[in-house]
Amino acid sequence: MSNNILRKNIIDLLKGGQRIDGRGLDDFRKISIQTGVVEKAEGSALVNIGSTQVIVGVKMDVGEPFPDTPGEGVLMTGAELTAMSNEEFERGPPGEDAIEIARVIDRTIRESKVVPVEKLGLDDGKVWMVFVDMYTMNADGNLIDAGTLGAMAALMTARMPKYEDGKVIREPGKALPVTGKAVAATFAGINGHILVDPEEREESVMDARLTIGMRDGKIVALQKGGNGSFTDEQIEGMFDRALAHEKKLLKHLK
Amino acid sequence: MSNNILRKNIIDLLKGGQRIDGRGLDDFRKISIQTGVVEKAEGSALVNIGSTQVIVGVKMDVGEPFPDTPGEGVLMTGAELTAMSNEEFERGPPGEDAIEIARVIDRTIRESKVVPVEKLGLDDGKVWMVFVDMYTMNADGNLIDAGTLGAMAALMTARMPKYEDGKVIREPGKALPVTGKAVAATFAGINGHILVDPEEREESVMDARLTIGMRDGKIVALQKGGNGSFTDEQIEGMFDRALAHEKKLLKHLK
Amino acid sequence: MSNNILRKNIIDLLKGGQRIDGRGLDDFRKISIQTGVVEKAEGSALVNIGSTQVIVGVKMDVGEPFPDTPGEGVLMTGAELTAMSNEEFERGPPGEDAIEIARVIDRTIRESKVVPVEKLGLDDGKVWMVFVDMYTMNADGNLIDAGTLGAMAALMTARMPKYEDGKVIREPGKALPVTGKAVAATFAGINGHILVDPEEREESVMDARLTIGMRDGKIVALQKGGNGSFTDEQIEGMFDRALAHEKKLLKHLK
Amino acid sequence: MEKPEYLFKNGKRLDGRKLDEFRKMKIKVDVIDNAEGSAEVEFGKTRVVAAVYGPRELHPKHLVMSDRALLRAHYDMLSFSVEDRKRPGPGRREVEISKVLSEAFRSVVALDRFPRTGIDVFVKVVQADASTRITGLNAASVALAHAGIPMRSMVTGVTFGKIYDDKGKTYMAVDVFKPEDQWGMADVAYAKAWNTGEVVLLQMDGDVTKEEFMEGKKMADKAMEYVYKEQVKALKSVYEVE
Amino acid sequence: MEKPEYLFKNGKRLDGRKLDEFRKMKIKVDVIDNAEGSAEVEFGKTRVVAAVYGPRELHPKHLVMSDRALLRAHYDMLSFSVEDRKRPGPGRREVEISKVLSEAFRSVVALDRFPRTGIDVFVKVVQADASTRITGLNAASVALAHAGIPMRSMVTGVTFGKIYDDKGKTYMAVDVFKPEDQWGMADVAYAKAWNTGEVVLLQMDGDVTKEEFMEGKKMADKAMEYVYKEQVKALKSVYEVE
Amino acid sequence: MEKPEYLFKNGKRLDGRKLDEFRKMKIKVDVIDNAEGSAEVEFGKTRVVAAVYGPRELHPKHLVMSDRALLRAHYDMLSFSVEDRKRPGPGRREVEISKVLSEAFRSVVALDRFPRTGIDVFVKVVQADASTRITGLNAASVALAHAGIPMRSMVTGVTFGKIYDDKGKTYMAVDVFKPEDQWGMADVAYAKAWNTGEVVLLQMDGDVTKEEFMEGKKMADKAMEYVYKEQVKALKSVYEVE
Repeated sequence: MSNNILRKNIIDLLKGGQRIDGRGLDDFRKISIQTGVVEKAEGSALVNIGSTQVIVGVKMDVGEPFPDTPGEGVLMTGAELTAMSNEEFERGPPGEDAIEIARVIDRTIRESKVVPVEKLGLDDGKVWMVFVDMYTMNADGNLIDAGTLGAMAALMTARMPKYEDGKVIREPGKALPVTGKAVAATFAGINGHILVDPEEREESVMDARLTIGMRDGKIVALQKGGNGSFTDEQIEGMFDRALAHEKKLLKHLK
Repeated sequence: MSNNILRKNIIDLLKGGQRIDGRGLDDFRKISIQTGVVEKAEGSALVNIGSTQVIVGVKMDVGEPFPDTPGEGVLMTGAELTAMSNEEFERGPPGEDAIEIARVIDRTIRESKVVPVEKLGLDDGKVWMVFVDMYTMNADGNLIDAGTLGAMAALMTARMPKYEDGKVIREPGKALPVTGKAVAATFAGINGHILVDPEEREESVMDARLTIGMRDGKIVALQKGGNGSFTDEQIEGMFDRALAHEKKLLKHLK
Repeated sequence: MSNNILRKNIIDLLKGGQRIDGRGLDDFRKISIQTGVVEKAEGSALVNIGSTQVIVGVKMDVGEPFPDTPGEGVLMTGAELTAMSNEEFERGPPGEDAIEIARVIDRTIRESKVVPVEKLGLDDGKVWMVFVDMYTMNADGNLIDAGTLGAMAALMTARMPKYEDGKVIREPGKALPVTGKAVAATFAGINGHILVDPEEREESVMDARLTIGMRDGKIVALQKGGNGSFTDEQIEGMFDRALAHEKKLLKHLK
Repeated sequence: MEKPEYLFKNGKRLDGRKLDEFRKMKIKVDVIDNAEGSAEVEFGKTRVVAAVYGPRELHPKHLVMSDRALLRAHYDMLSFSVEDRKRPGPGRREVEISKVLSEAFRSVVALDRFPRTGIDVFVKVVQADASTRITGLNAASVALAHAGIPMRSMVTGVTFGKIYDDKGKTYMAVDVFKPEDQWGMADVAYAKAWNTGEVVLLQMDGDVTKEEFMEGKKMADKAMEYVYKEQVKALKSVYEVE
Repeated sequence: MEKPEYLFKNGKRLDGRKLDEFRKMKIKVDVIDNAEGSAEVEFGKTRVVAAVYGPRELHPKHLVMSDRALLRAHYDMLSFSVEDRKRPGPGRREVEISKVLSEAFRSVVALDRFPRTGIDVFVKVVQADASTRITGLNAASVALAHAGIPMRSMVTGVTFGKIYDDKGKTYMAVDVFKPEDQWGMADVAYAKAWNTGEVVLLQMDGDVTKEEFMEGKKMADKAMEYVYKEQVKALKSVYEVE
Repeated sequence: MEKPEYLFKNGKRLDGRKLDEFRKMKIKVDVIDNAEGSAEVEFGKTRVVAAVYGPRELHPKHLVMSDRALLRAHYDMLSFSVEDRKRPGPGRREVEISKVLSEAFRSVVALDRFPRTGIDVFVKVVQADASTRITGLNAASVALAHAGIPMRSMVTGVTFGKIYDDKGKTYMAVDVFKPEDQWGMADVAYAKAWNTGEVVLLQMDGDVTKEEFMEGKKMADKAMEYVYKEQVKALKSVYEVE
């Protein structure tokens, strides 16, 4: 189906308040999260939102702090849109989509301060590096919200390695300190309609996208994407809807 | 205008001793240099030669010396032929033209020994790294001479950061030691005519190019470029003309 | 000659027990090895197998051990299929063929334990890094066996630099410890015929390839290559033939 | 630099500005001879140059679209535009900013008028004192207009943030500069298509309530008019001269 | 971890297995919705997912072959599938394994039925406890069948190795796991086209006599039947459901 | 190595040569079977191999020129050709040298006879003891002739430098070797199209007066004849044999 026809079909449905998979405009697809799925990882989670599936893992290592934040741990978030997970994705180094997704997930985790990096310093001046890597297993839209849930779940269940005499000992030690929970809700704008948790067909025809990262009823990150635009009213509406979703999303994080 | 017609026009003019923009064969275009144009840089300069404009900045950092020159600072010169500055330039990592230009500028600065690298060692065995980076803002020929003037002006006005307890403190400290002034003069050979400071149209049809780096009436660097050649007489002639230009170029360096 | 015609010709000859260059199925081409060909290298060898020529050099440096093998030296093997050595080879970073060849050579050297890496630690916790690099000079098939002979010969004649006060002194010191000799024999399968030491024309039409790395009558490495397959009987047959070749190959290593 | 005790005190920000006050702003048009359009914009010490090339042939071929032009923004920083030297070449941050800048212009520029071509918008940060992407967006907008490329509207942006005083009270403030970017509690990049009021760029890092955000956005909407007028003034000046 | 005193004692390997015993094996088909075919295989703690796309248009064009499809396997490991984080992106090891996996399938898949196309087989190691390439090969084989791509035979692989007991005596053992891979004296990856018995993949690191190798190979050939049956069973289960 | 007290004393350079004396030179033609033309040149311990392929199809296509061939020289060093291992692959230095070598041949080779093709000249430094680019140029020149590619002239190069004695007096000297390259006051790479005397390559690092340069150049021009004759001799020997 060409993109133009798909867009027309989707818009026709939206005019009647319907989505292509039968959901309401403010409905997420079914979410499930499974943690501890990779024993070798310090923490891991497999997240499904509808048929979108991502796996997120946390690995920790010891390294040098950034010069301007001595004594603070370093949090790094990566994302690979694997060619395995969608016909459209290509092999090779991360493209602009993967980079944006990783940086938006990173932004919500980082700005929500759920990982107290100031507690991740070590006695010898070194610090813990926390690598959070997401891989798409099946990509069917809304990778940011899935990745954010996965990152959060992996961090919350991560157990730190030990560090003795300048060496990392890979035995699960105490839990990684995590002081709260952050989630993200992403909306697509299609011909004036605003719908949450777009699946891939919706993303392929949307005008614009807004991701809202949240913690404790506050907004910690925003990212508008897509070639189109939003009105002031639409943005305010998405804030209200996102904050209502926050509670529901948090239920999936234990 | 095709390159062949342009070349024919330029040669016809040269037969009458004229250049396409009205200059004489031994005339540089108007030169202006403005220093301190980027406060965040340790030193900086904006150089115009006619409508060619380049910006050069100096940043300093502390690092390890090369193993064969302990105690000596490290001078690194880079050049980016920005896609912004000329329709023909492409984005991406430096190509052979950018690399050659950077290396020829580097050669004049380095071989003239105007920066006494042996004074850039630090007590703890580390040394100052001096990064000189040129960016083209508008590229209309003779980027090497413009870049050399810019590098020289940026170095001469650079103020070193401080270094305390193994940390670089980014407050302007004492002046970077600079013990002399080096300049370069570039000539183009077009069908047997030799002209200084080629503009872009001249470069696009030239047979060969010779850059002569100088300090104190001596030659410190040479680089022949282009697919053509020079005669022995032409080379000797360019030496004489270059050394005469040296004094004029130096006037622009305060 | 198209590949199909070449393949047909080669198979027709093989049916009569003959090879395209007149050899028997179990004959290596003429082998010669010259060591000490590059004075600047710690060890070096130029190997000819027929008109295949490769040069292998050993350089040593001091570096950090791998975290899981403290006190052990590090052996690294690289291979460049130079564009100079064959019309079909392209410039650029190593492709999958070069990577496979380097890794198979590495496997024979490493698994045969001829270089006792545990003796290459240094008092200050650092270790010797041994870089073995192969370059093809003229590529006419069977690069793995040639490279393995070259690596072995270069290692056996390598003299270590000195290491004093944390500095590498590039004067030939004592011999690199080498405790044995490993060699490899490579077979090609073409339409059911198995022939040793394939030249390039044979490789271009072969179904599959098996490299057998050996030390002291034992098998230390195996690598099947090519899009085709071998039968169980063919594999057992190649083992017997390879072990018979081992002795002959060893004669070329002094 | 240590975290300061306050970013706002006695009605003044660290550089003396009021909450809704802009840094000194300068817009210069036609700063790069070779480009079809160009502009330099300064917001205080932040200085960004933008240049436009195209519509022109597009490489590589597989990017060509039969029904419109591909507009791409390319954001980068000079290595010496920041305190610690930036390694030359775009990193992940630059890739992301280039993407959001590209997207900010695509619904505004009449791309369907130039099928099968490319329009390149180069954005180089000459000196960085926060708000570089928005300064670059404002420069790019002027450069596109200067290049004579048809747009439904000028695109105009401002940043706003959340800062604190010595009592711990917080305030929204427009046009964030470096210490506010580094130590403030939120940092928003925000841009609109002026004629229609559509939001074409929106990014935030930080921690705000919806109400705080809306308050800052209101200030920003007002400040945007000032920026827009400066953009128009700069463009007019060049067309009067030409 | 220090080298253990033995890898085999009292008839048992470190994880309690006998020499010819497989780790617990699981095969799941159809694990990736978007792929034409997919499978997840577990050999003990080693877990690998494979997905097949194609036959489809092939890029870049210069790889296109007029008489058949180009089949390429792409092996990679998740960064957190191993003890020490693996840097994302394929390194030299991954390039080599991708090559031998590609070659293992090329004589078995009916590539001449799909001229000018590409068939991509993605193999991602989710968790690594040795034998990852063979686990991936078995998964890829099932995924190709699940994708309905015609093959002369299922491709089936096992690993075998050489381990030692506390007296220094050595033994051949099938389905190598991590300590045996790391501390054992040999490690063989071995795969056949099941229907014809042709060896399509063979790699070894180590130190064995010909006799030892042959003994291990015999055990492996027997073990292969078990793996093959599991492959078939998994495929059947999915076709019965569908 | 410490800077030596002198590079010249009692009429002798550190390796015993006079100022205008060449190191032992060897030229071997036809050293790479697969190439259309090839040569190995030794200047003392500096040893360089050059090989020529083409005229042949040129990739990528956008480099093709409708009126002539594209000649490209590709200079590189073996990793073990120098004291400290060189990382494999061309760096900035190699890119620059490849460019000046390419340019040295482009006006001499009859490129217009082979439109739309590429001619590749590979130059590999096997052992480096200074003057590697000029040694490579001399090898490339012979390799091009050996490949039967029509040239207006042989291209011939020498290096010269400025060295000092124990009294601090300076001298010009031809065919620079490592200590003179490293410690001398100037280092010139210089090449001509022999038949016409045109200068096709000229690079210098150092510090010389015009007069010193001219003096060195005069010595070099004389030395060049020697190199040229060796080039011709080597070529003749191969054609007599063939």
